[in-house]
Amino acid sequence: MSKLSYISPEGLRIDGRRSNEIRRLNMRMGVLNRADGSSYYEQGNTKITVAIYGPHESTTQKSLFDRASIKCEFAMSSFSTSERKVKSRFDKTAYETSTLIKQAFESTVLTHLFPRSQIDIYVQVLQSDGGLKSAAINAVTLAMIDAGIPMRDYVCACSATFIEGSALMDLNHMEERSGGADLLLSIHPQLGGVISINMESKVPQEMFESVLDMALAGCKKIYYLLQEQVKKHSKDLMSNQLVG
Amino acid sequence: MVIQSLSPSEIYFIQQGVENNLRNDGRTRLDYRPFELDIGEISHAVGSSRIILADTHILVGIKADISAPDPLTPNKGSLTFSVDCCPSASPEYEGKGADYINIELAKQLERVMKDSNSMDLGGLCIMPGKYCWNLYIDAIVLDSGGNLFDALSIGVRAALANTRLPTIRITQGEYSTVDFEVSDDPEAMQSLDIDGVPINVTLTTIGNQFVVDCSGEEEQCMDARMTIGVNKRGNICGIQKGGVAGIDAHTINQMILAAKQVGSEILKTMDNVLKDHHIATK
Amino acid sequence: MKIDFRVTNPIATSIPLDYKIYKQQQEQQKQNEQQQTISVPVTTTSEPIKKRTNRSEEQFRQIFMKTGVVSQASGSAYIEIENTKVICSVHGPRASPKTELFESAKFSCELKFASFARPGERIDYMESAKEKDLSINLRQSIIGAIRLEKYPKTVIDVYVMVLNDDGGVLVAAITAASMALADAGVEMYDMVSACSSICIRNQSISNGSNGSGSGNGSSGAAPKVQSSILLDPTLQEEESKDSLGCVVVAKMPSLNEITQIIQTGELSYNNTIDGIDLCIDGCDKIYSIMKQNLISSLEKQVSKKLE
Amino acid sequence: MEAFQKVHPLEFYKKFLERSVRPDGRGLDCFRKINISTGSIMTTDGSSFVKIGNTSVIAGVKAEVALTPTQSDNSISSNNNNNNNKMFVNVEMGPICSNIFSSSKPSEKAMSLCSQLNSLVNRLEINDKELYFDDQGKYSWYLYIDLYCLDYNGNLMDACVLAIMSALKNVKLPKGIVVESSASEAPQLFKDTEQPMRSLNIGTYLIPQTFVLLNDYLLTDPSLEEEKLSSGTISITFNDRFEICTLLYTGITSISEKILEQCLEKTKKRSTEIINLIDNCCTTINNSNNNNNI
Amino acid sequence: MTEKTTMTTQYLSEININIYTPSKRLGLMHHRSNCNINAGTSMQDVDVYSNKSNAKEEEMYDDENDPKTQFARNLVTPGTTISKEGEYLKGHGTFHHQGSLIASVSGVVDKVDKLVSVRAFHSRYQGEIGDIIVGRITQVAAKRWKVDCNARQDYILMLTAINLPGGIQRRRTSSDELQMRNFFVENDLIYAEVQAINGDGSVALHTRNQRYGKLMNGVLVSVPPALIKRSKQHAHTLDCGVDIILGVNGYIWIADSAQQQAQTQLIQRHEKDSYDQPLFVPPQVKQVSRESRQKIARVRNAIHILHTHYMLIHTRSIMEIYNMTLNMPLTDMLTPNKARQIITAVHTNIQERMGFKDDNEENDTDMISQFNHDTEMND
Repeated sequence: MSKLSYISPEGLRIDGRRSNEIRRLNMRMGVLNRADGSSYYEQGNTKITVAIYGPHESTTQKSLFDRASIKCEFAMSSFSTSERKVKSRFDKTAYETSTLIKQAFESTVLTHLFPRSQIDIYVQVLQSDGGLKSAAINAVTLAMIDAGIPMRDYVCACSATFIEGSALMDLNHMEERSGGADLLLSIHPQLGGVISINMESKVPQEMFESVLDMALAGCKKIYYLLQEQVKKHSKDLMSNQLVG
Repeated sequence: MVIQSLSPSEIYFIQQGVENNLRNDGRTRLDYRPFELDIGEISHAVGSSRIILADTHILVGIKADISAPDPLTPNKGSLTFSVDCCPSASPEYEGKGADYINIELAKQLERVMKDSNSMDLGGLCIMPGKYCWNLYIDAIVLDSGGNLFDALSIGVRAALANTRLPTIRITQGEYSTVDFEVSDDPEAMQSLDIDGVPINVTLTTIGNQFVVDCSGEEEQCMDARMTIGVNKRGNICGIQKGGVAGIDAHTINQMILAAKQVGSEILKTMDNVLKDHHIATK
Repeated sequence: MKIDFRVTNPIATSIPLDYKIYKQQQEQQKQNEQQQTISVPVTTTSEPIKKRTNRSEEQFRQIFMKTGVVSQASGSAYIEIENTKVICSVHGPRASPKTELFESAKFSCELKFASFARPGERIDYMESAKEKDLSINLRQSIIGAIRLEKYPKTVIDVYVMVLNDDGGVLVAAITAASMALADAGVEMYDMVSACSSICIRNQSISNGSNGSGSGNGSSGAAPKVQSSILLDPTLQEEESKDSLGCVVVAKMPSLNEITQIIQTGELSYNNTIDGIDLCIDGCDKIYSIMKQNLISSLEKQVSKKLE
Repeated sequence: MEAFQKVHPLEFYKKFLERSVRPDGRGLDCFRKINISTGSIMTTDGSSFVKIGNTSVIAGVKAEVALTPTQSDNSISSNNNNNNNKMFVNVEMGPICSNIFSSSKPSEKAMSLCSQLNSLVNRLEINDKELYFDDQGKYSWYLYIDLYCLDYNGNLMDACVLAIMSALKNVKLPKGIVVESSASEAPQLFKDTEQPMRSLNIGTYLIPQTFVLLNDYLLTDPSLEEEKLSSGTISITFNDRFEICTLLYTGITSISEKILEQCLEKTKKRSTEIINLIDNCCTTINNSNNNNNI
Repeated sequence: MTEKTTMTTQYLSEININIYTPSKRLGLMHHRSNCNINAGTSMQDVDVYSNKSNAKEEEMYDDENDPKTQFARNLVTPGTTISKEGEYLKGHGTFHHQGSLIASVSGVVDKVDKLVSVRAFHSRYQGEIGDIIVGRITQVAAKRWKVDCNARQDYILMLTAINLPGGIQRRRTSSDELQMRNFFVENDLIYAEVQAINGDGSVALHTRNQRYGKLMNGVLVSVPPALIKRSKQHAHTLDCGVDIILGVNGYIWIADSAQQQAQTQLIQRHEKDSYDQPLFVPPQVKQVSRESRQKIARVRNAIHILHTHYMLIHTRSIMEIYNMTLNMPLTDMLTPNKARQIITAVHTNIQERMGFKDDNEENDTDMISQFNHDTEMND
């Protein structure tokens, strides 16, 4: 591939964003009728819908006697990527993302309140333009809140990388394929705890600090937007009752 | 909530309701629930549509690529259908659960849309024998509230209406190689003629009456189901019966007549909606 | 993943075409050589329908049936409709591996084509969508006739193998399956007989454009095409370009209930209804043949036991 | 009587074997009724249906054309030597023939049988000229032999070998025409349907025979029950010059040469009978022969 | 059979199909969605947020007296700390973390002197002793039935907790255990009360009362439990002649009152004398006339409209919509924009009534005052 410069001299990226900006977010809650909680999450061109069933009677035997068990399934629709490839739900990347989501929410949801019950999370990717893992985690957070499942705090995730000497936030597909260091950070914004850090490629020590800070700032920004959306959604719900 | 399974008395109540032509939600036997249709929502796809029929929520995306045509039909493009009931529709579709339903839905669509040569596949051919368009029509069932067959076919027809294929110019290169350029300016887009594309009308027998567009709970007390493809010219483009019970010959003729009637009604209303969408998105 | 032990040929092989047809196409191409700028490679175009020599439009092909052909199966049947040969074996109500209680038996069907079954290139082994679709339709047609609640917590498996496909595969499979179930002694409301019919556009009237003729957008008006309805089509008739549409009907004759209707292709309302009526009385005829065969097979088995 | 057979099958059999007779009335050395019919499948170039007692197998041969591998390819091709594997055998034992097989995973019996038959089929001395598509031999025929077991009641090996022999005898190959069209496109291959079809003459006959050891009695042509109770199976295939093509022994107990000698003798004795069996089934060669004695 | 032919041909003519643009716009297509802040080209990012990246606990900037802000102050989302010191008691939807009380669900904060709890909008039902609920039997286990009540896990109905037919009181023998199936079978609907909540969170129900038991010949509608207001009486007979049971767990049962009375009398007569034979309900008792079916359908659609617009469901709100749509054909209530018109009309009615303040509501509080905490608690 010809040496595509990821950052133009004035500091703008390929899609016109500056290095510390996230893609446009567009979210809705309560999209599906039959699910207990559902959300539609759009970050740039990555579009995801999440449905949550639960906590309900656990069907399989692996129900835990003292807390709820969380099951997650991640599926990509065949028209999600540019070239059409039928991806079954059982390939490696799908499993990897679903376990990541499962672990993130096992530490967040107050599962001890529902012994011997089960929470099912179903993530469906409608269109993918990079940043799938972080978008999925944010979408599941919204769906959990819509389902009224008690949680310690939001789970906000953001990806960051280090290309051509500067740290960039919230990567799209092309930046992800650029081969730079790809870091995914998910945190509890208010309690301040870090839930998971995934970094695949090697990065010098000092660079790591700046990439981490960029990811942290990204998560905070996303948290602010998520909260904004939840408040707006709650106000809509209550508006009928309030105005009376 | 797990798929509602009904108690015998509820099933009896619904059957009585269908008997004197007043269903639980007030509809008569041949009434369709109001549904919402939106087209052109997925930017990656050449054509897409979204249909919400009460609780059923389906998203259809069409992608296209160019390849050598099937040697048996050198001057025709190809259509491939695939349906994916994702578990968000109901926990039952998790893991392998949805395989049979997906195949049945996809095969029914193929039988109605493809075998009845409703689409002029010749239009999809760029150069007979050498290059033609292959359309991959993928549907996702996000939420299932009964009557998947009809909603799917309406969604696919709307998505086909919304399809815009870049025009291709063929230039005769030297020593008989052929090169062609893809022009992607939005104006010179080639759209498909969906006039002949049929839609499904599913009639379900409950007791000894038959109903159209049955909801999730009515499907629980279904004896038999007949899905009939109808196109604008009033021809029958594909019939498939489902469900356990049998149907006697006389009812079948009536069902086909009713399907023709309801089908043409839906097609008429659908085409005006597509026209305004077309004007809106111009 | 299925480990594929099959012995495969590294060199890609293909089927030689018929020289006679090739010669005719060469002459035809020479006449209209001028307009044709890009040469169209010679392909196997399906020839128009040959008039039926041995039987009239409403007549069946010659049918041969035999039950009890597979000793290991609890019930089996072999059926030959002229050149369509199908063998079916039923592994009767047997314990189901799954433990949870279900009051009625689970019924599963599987249909497979032998790799030499169809003309043309050998089908390599793979679970094709066509086979799955036929299995679903087969199960749909038969399940209505079996008294499933008589066999709680059991599984009834029907396996059908198509040895030679010359049209009407689903019809042969349904008839063979219901004969095999009867042979296995499974309680049934009635045997299911099936029949197929096809609607052909008569050559003389058709205005040459394939597809549904001239009906352009005039909703409701059937295309002005003279068509006739043939019973029990062969593969050549089914796949010819003159065929407008095909109807398969499966029926329980004594209860007069239709358990399955499949119609493909684009037919006007009257053609569809005529096709269905033709199939319905076709089913009754086949039903009587099935009964005779079943009785004669049972007699043979009883007499063999007495010796 | 059935109860005793079900509860103690081995003693039940011992009682019979002492009087050198089998429960179904056959002697130790006599065979089940064999009948072979050919040409029943229209869409194949050659087919056969073999029924030994209750075991029945159907074989179909499809011939396809491709470039003849030149000498250079020949050297690297795998061990089987003559007519550099132009014939490919596949065996399918689906749930049709008995409930012990499932449609998903192929059974080991089918796999072992498939490899044995593949090596066996290359023992037939069919010289390359027979399989030439056109006169210069630039293209040649490749035969795909597919065997489907329709009823598994023991002694499948014999049934398969007989099925292959009769199917190959029934093969009809048309005369080939190669049309060299314009330089760029590959030459097109046609079959000349006017000229009569020529059949394949096969160098030798394969005479299969399977024995079973049941507590030191030697039984020929075992049924499924006998196979299950046996402690070892011996299967031998001769060609018509009594050279041994394959000799297989699988079993838990070891066997002495004496028993092997016995088996070889018995097979020799019976070979003439099998040869004319294969011949007379193929002499009634007429395409419309679809006798239905399945 | 002839009756059927006339039926179908007669109304084939007036089939009306109506298609709308979706009310819940997903806005998948980027630039056309109208809900984002500044409409720009799809790739241009919303940078209005970037400079607020260090938003601390931001203040509510609305003015004080507008009821919306007064309510908005109570709105919390998971993770927001409700009180720093720790003198409050932890109720539902909250948890302690390093001494401060933090909300775990997004909803409205209810402070009752020391007890703080947060009520979520959508959430599964949490059983409390004495709650009247409608449930569906999912499984017949040893000496108990498992009942699905839209709750976190299936509730348990013990064999000992039901009335034996004929009202006799005796210990349950093993023969009762064998005939459990002729009391309740899978998928049966029952009307029961929460008896006890055990230590491990599982909840026991009981039907030890003449009114409770199996529900037959009616329609079930399920709504989020938060929409059902907890009140003393849950089984009502609406003045339009329809019986309705507002289960606290969100399952609502609708049936025709005349038919239900005839049915209960028949069951009582059966209980008295022939309680050993199985109960047989003759068809004419099961019969529901067409008019009552229309009433039931109208009530069902009214509840559906209240549910989609997330309004509290109780007898008065249902009857409000019922009377308003009397002249409207039933199918119109299903169409989204007609439903919106009905809701706005309902709002204007309440507005006027609120303005006069003349009505002396019976103990059933009207919708607005319901939100100041003191009245709701003493319900």
